[in-house]
Amino acid sequence: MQELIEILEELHPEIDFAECEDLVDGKILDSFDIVTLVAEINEHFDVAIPVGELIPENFNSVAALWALIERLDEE
Amino acid sequence: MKKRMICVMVCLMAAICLLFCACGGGKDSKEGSTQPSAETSGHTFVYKDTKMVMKAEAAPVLATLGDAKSYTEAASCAFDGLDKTYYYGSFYLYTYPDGDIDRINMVVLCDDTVATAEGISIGDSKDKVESIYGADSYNGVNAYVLNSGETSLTIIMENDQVSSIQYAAVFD
Amino acid sequence: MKKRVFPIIIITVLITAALFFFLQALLIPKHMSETKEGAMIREYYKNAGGNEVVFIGDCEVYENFSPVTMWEEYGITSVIRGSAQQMIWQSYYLLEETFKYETPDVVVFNVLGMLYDTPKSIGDSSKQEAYNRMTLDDMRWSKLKIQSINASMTDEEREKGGIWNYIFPILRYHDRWNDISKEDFQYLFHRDQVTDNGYLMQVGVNPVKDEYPRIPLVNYEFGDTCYEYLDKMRILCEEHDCQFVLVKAPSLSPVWYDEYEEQVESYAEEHNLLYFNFLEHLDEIGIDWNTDTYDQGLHLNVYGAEKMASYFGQILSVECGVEDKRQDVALTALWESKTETYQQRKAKLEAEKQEE
Amino acid sequence: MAFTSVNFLIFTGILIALYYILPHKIQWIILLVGSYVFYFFAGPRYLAFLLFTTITTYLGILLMFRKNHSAAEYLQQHADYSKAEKKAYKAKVKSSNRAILIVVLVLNFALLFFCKAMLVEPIRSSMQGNGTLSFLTLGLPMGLSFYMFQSMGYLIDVYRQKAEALTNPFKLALFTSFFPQLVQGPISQFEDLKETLFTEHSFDRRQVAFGLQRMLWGFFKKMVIADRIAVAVQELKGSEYTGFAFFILVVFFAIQIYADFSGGIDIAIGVAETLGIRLPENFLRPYFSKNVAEFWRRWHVTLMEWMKRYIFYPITVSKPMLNLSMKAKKKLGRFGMRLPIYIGSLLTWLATGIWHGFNLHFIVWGLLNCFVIVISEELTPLYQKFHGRFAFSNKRGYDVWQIIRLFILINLIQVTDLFENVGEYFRKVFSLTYTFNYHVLWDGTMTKLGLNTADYVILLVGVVLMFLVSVLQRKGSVRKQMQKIPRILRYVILIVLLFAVILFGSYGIGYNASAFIYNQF
Repeated sequence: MQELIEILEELHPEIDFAECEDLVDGKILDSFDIVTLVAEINEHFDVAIPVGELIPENFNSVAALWALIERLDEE
Repeated sequence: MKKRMICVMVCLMAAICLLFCACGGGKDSKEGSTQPSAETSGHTFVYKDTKMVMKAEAAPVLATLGDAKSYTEAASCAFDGLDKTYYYGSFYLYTYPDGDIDRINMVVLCDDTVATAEGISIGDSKDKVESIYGADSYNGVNAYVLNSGETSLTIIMENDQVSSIQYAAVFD
Repeated sequence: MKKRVFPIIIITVLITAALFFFLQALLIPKHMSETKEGAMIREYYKNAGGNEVVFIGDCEVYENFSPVTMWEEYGITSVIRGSAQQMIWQSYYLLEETFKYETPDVVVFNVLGMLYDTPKSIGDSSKQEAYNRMTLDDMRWSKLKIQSINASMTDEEREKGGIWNYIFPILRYHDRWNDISKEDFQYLFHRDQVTDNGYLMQVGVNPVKDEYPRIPLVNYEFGDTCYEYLDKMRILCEEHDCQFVLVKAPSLSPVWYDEYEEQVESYAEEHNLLYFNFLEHLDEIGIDWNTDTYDQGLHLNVYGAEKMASYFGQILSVECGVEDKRQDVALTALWESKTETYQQRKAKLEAEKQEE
Repeated sequence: MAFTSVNFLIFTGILIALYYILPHKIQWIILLVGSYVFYFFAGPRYLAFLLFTTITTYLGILLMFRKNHSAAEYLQQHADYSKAEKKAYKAKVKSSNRAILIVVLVLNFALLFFCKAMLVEPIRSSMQGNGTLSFLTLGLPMGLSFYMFQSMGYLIDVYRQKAEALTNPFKLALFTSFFPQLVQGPISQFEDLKETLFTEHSFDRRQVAFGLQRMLWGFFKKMVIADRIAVAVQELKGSEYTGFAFFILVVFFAIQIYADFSGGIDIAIGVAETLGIRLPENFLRPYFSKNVAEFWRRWHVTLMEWMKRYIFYPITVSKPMLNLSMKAKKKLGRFGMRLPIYIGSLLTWLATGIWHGFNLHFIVWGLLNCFVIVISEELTPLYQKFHGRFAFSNKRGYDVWQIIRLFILINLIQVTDLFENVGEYFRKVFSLTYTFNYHVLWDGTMTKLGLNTADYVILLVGVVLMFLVSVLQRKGSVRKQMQKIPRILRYVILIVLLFAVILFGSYGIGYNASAFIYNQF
């Protein structure tokens, strides 16, 4: 999870990701960021996030995103 | 801060718009003030180098044609402006009012001293008309009707001879 | 608290409606100082009832026959239901409406209407729309008005709002907010009388100068629609036990071709109708084109219209048997006041002309 | 039946009455019938297109639903399967679903493609040559691209198992045809719309009032502002207007398209609201954006969202792209890693351009947008440095500058819409740099555009009003804010707005435009 936060902080150094819960709805992450994230996650965790999972609920907080990664890793 | 921004924007827009208004004192422009040209108006009657293009402003044409042999005018019920008819011996020129100016509405040839640009005049034979304008334009009863651009050219036949040639503006 | 809301809403709706109709009344053109032709249809309802003769048609009736003169000379009570560029279907619906208000002995129809077969016949669609409004706006609401509107609308009218423009004239005239004048306030809820029983008086003189050209036409035949409505008018008159008379007013333009004349004559013959072409009787009537027209022979002025009334009144009383009503006390009183108004109007217009 | 017609108002009135009077259980059926009646008035022959999309979508969804259902049962029966076996089975199901999806998508987009292509002259005339295609060559069926996008989005969501599958064909028919959004959107997502579309609604006076108010505001924007300024825009398109006159065109066009499009959307959302149905917002005060990317998150939101979900994401996170990203990163660093994003953006903008029409100028429009977004994205680090160094750039005044800059930039791009001749467009843009004819403002040119002084005054008031409403919107719903002012005052405002639309709206048979008698005296 720490690794994930580091990836995020590289994108937006000014945000406190551990606290924030509206990353998408609050317009912090735009679509470019999300695609970059998917690529980074693919590289770091070897998890391919399917396009159907690119919905705000999965990206609004670090916890949600981490849960998604773990779930996909399970499958 | 917010208020100031709003003020700035409002003032800016007000200034722009006021500029528009301040100079907007003139009268409305008339639509359709563009002059139709001979190229786009189809068949055109030419008399001694004067082109009579349908819907074109009549004043310059009338000036070059000089005094008419006779003149009549007709008002339509309730409307201002007059439909005018000028007779020049070998043809009639009709105008219609469009705001403050008159425009050419119709030209009717009356004798064989004048001819269409393609060379048809009153008294010519059916064969000659068809050789120039084709048989397709025959309306099946008594006339050849050619529509092109703003003009319709009507050649009325009587006993297989041309009895009348009329150029008229086309309105939709 | 909750209970109070609904009365407020209802009051608001009422105020809005009142405002709507007030603005509508304000924006409708009044036709009082200009284009008086637009006020004529409304005026009929004041003159309705008790007329022996009803004229139907366009400017060739409302400019060429003076009902007051016919009363003065023959005791004939008549009214003109004319309007500018009245299309033949409009004439028909006006006639049908007229029979709701009175039972005339004779209906006179001017046959110029036979030339215009569709709303497109007069060419300029915006002009046609303006004419439609002048004929239709002030007709009272009935099935007939709706039918007349449906028959009359131009393509543009149908596209842009259709009949709603007539039901709520504000939809048509809303753009006039910038042209509102004193007249619009002055005549919010009433109108002045602009005609004398449908006759629109003109006192100007503008003599005929040259002959109107008779250029050959491709087609002289009246359209099917025109025949259809002419038939309907004829049958309607039959049903109401009323004589249907055709006339051609003495107007030099639009040119009346022999081919037109033949068609009307054969129609009249076929249906046993009286038909008078006054163009053929100019000398008998006494029309002098130097003094009796205000627009070079298109329409007669009041002097011509009086001659015309005097000539036609004779025909109506002799050939059509229209009664002299001058024995009727009530009618006499009514028509005497009409005559007075007429004479005053004539004097006033003549005085105005003198000043010019 | 256009939104701005008496017929539409009457239609809506009757529908609302029936909707609340008849049993609430059948409300959605009333909407379905109403929607088809509405579409029937647009042209009966176009119903075939709507039915085609509805039926193909329905079949696709039904087949996928059945497949998933039987797959779930199968897996339950074979609970002893190993993880790998389950995975293989699921993949099999998925690929068969994918086949269904592709068939339906291809069928529908082929139709859309064909219809759009038919609007382009050379293609149309060459196809019409044999004279058999007259049925399809009568112009684009009303709202085709909107309802098709909405249905296809839903279909894809079902495939992705992110939306519930509707098995009732009539409910699906309502979803694809719901009349307020049929003409020009907004494009709804099924999961949002189903919350209110199929549920029962009892009459709520305030909700209906809110809906009507929103409609009124939409009518005002569309009829008083957009339709009025349209005359001048049409005139200013002419080739003789260059330089500053072109700049005026850009500003006027900006006003026109915003007032027109967002006004239409206000009407659509308002009508839905009177029925208790919530449609998504399509415009979020777009002209207050500070950069192009932000603008496109606030303008025609639902279309851009659709493009993102169903075109941009699938391209950028596809396996080949992720691989490309990894490889390129090694060679080109940060830029390389972002390569898929740029490819995705380019394709998405091309698709958006083509969606608007098969014309070069729409493609240019898409490319310009893409170009500006990518450039500013690449320059972001530079901007951040700039803001760090210069404190003034973080002040309010600088925000205003950014907003004005964006307004001009974006509308320079938007105005391509008016010029089918792309060369003409660029000629005019470049004339801005060398033709300084500011005198058009006072030499009488402005009054020759078909607008008179009174029109300009109305436009001024209208635009200021639009601006103020947008400012108020930052604090939430304007209508809710209006609830706080005294009732009487509120009613007066609404009545004034109503009569402003009736009197000052540009509708009907033009009193000015026609040669009606009163003008001639």
